[in-house]
Amino acid sequence: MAERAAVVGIGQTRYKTRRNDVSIAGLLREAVDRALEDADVSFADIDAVIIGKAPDMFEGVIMPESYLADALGAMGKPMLRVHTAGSVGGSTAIVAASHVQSGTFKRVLTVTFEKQSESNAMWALSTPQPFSVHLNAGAGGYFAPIIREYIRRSGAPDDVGIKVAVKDRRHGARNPLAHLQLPDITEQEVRDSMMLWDPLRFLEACPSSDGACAMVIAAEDSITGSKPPAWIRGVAMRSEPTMYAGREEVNPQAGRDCAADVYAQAGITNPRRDLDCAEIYVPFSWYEPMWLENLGFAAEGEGWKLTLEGATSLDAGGDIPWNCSGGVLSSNPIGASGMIRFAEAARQVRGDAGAHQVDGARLAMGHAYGGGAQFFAMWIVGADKG
Amino acid sequence: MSEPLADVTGIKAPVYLKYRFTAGSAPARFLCRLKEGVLTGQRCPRCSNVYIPPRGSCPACGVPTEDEVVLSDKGTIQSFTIVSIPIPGNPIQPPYVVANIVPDGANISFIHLLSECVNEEVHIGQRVQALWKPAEEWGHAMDNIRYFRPLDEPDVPVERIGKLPVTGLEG
Amino acid sequence: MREIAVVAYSQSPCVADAGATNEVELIMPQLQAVYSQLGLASAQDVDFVCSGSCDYLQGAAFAFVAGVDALGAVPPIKESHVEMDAAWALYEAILKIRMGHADSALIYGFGKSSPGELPIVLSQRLDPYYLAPLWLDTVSLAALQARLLLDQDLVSERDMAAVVARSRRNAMDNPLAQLAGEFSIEELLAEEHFVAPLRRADCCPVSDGAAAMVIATVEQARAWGAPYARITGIDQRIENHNPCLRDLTDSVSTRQAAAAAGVHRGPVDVAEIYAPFSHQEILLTRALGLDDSTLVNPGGGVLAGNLMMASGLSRVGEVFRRIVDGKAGRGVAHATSGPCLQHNLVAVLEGA
Amino acid sequence: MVAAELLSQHFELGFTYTRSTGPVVGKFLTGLREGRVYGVRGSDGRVLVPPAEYDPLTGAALGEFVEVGQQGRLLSWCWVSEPREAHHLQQPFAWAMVQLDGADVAMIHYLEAPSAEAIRSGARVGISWAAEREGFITDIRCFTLLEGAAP
Repeated sequence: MAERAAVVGIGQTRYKTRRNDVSIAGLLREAVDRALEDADVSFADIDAVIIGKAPDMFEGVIMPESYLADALGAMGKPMLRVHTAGSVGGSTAIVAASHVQSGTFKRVLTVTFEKQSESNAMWALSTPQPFSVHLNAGAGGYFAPIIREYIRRSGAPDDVGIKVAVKDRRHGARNPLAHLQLPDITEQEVRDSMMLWDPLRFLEACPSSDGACAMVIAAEDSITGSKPPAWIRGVAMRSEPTMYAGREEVNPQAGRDCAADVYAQAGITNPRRDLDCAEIYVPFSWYEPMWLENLGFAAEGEGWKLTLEGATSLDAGGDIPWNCSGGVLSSNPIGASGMIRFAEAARQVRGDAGAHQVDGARLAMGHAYGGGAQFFAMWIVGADKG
Repeated sequence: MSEPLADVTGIKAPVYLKYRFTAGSAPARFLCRLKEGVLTGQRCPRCSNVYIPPRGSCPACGVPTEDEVVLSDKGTIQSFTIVSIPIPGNPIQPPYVVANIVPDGANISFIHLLSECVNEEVHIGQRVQALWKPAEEWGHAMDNIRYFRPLDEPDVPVERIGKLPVTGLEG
Repeated sequence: MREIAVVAYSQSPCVADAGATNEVELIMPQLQAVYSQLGLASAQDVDFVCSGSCDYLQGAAFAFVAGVDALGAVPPIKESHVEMDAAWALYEAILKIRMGHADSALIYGFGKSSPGELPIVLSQRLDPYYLAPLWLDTVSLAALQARLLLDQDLVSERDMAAVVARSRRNAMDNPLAQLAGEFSIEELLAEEHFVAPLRRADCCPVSDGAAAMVIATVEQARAWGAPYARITGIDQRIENHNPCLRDLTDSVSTRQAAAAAGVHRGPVDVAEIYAPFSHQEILLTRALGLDDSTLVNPGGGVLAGNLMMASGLSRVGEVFRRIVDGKAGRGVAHATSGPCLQHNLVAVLEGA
Repeated sequence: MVAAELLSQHFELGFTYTRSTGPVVGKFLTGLREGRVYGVRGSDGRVLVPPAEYDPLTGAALGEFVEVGQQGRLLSWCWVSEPREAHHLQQPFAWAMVQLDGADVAMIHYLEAPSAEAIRSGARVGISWAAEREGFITDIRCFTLLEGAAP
């Protein structure tokens, strides 16, 4: 029933610790201008603007879509601001797509951003409130115990995380936009880096970045630009509560259900075989093997074997390269990180991924998650309409 | 003559907002019992699981939890991490162990500090007990429990973590 | 395009301070109310859930995450959130139904504004370089707008007092209202100014509370057997951020949204207008192109109680209620967001 | 169920954000530090003060700066008889919408005045500079009514 829609323009900023050369609006415009140029359209061709970011406390601007309306050429147009925690970049792309897939609009602009350098990410993610019943140990304090449980269950050797950390940084070195440029990183360096939240080392965790990512999504009769469109073949979101008795935290059901939904829409029965590559939200290295299982690329307890075999590595010629752009481990402007995954998947099927292109990629997946690994957003894009 | 100043490229913008926070009724009931040195959870009328700290609803069923349950201050480590970096606003000096602890009688874990332990020997399934501050220092706060410490009891098999009665393994 | 209807709605009372009721505890009763209107057990019985809220009202990041604990989201559900008034969550849900990914949706909005100083909190919604550092509060901003209307003889202080008197009187029949009573225009005009030219009565109160709604395709609505009102038009538009770059005596985006939503395609029996300040109700009534034949804010509107992040959704809900109660055949709901009516949404509802 | 007491506590949510301004906002703030006021020319030729980074009509990036006067006309105002704690003036004051000479749109800032009765729309006002200027919007301490402007 949904109208066919495609990504026809993609724009990203260079990701950096501190983009102190631009205002908040200027940061967004860098991505937006590139996306419009890529789609060969101007603001006049855009019917609606959909913006996403993580908590407003990062920049201390409340509901910043208000202030950003002028910079996004949104005057006289519909605008929507999405916030679904860390998955927001993915959700925003899906909400933007729904503007077109619903038959309501022909062409929409969507953009996500974070200018984390304006404050402190650790502070903004855990602002103090009285009567807090939980000890505050940072994001790693939440995720490291879950990783520990994964390692216990799967019996994975302790260098799996290290291998992911090296692989994604080497991928990132192929991507001139990536924040971390570490072409010569070694496993020993990762092993020797400071243990932050045991078993998570410094080099196994994502950086904190400034950046923005934008896309133009168009209806089938409104395709523009000289590059091939990336057809949206499936979109899905799932949420579950942060904590409930018996919750499967290592392999969350919301992720499994979301994947099953999006695969069914795209006609995928075996993701490892049917997909050519995937951009998966991996902010801590161990989440690669965990998500390989959660998303059905490997059987439960077997995900780490794919990583060790090099199946997810572009450099090793793996059959299912993950995060060819360098992933969240190489660039992490939180509110935009999910959309970067979605956009990078689209770049692959457009054949426009530069030095991190997977040869002949026709079908790719973008993935984002957030909160306590409880909010999921995924899409499948293809070179073919399907 | 002083040197000409460089153009302005950045500003410092203080954004400080004042709030008067009021704890929700379920958390308030929990905190009031905590002030008396008692850990309580709330039972879901639908699925019977016991939640600590209670937040006012069973997140799985979406219904209010009003039936209060007194829990043990003994519990089991569901998982843990050794934190080696300082956290803003957290005065504890690293490295320290933060554990997901399920108190006996509850079906969910909370995060608390683990101490008086050899960090390298902490493990999933390990039994622990709360070390409370002196009663005169108790307030409406989780840090009435200074930390948890290892208990000389056999480990709990993984499949039974989060499923023990208030009497622990004996029950 | 699929025809979509509002099938259930509930709103909490507007209270100045919800005290020891946290967000989950505010939301749950409203969810239970809409479930019971349709015979549903939980959010599992709808296809999509979307909410609206703002972290800075209560001063905690990820306020909406706690909201998920009210839903019974096990097994996992299809769910999304806008950092906006829940009227825009309704908008997102409508798109989801139109594209065929859902036949029904639960929408809720909540706000606990009492912990902070709301007009000052919302000053940080202004641009972060020129206006936010001045702490230009929302009441003062509205007062600057009111002065323009008064100076240009587009509104008089008496007109404004008349809006307040009618709101308070209408609210006497509204058990959910925070401010109600019989006041004469003279009495109101005799009050001293608060932020001149505004008096306290010209400004909406700060309220805590929540609202919830269920929408569905008309087919699903019929299957549920509950009375419904069709959403025959909905549109939303934004304008420039800087209030000085807009004509503050008009609401261009409201006019655009009203035209696109088809307000003028039929008679408007009732209009629920989100006007947090008395002069804005007059301005918005004009922008919506309404005349004396339309009953405006029969429950008192937000001048009688303003649930930040839920009031826009409530306007739609109030129109729904009057239609299914047989008191109106066709109605218009309006929601606003941003400094001095920057962003506006207009929906048209009609009987089955 | 045990009845619980109402547990309330004050807290402050705050951070001193470090904002980069970009060239347009930076030009304006640099001007303020020097005691000058710059606007920017929009696509329709209007001079916008403070300068907008992007055109309010077309969204185009703007960059043609125009210095404007330090006096102007009061387009709108409101009287704050009870300043809030966050406000920079703690005596009763006005908020002012002022169109500076040479500008085509107004800007909003504080207006210091002896009383509401001393103010009328259309009055002439001027900038009162802060004693120490650092390149921040508060380098303009406030506007004041110009001599003889009151009726």
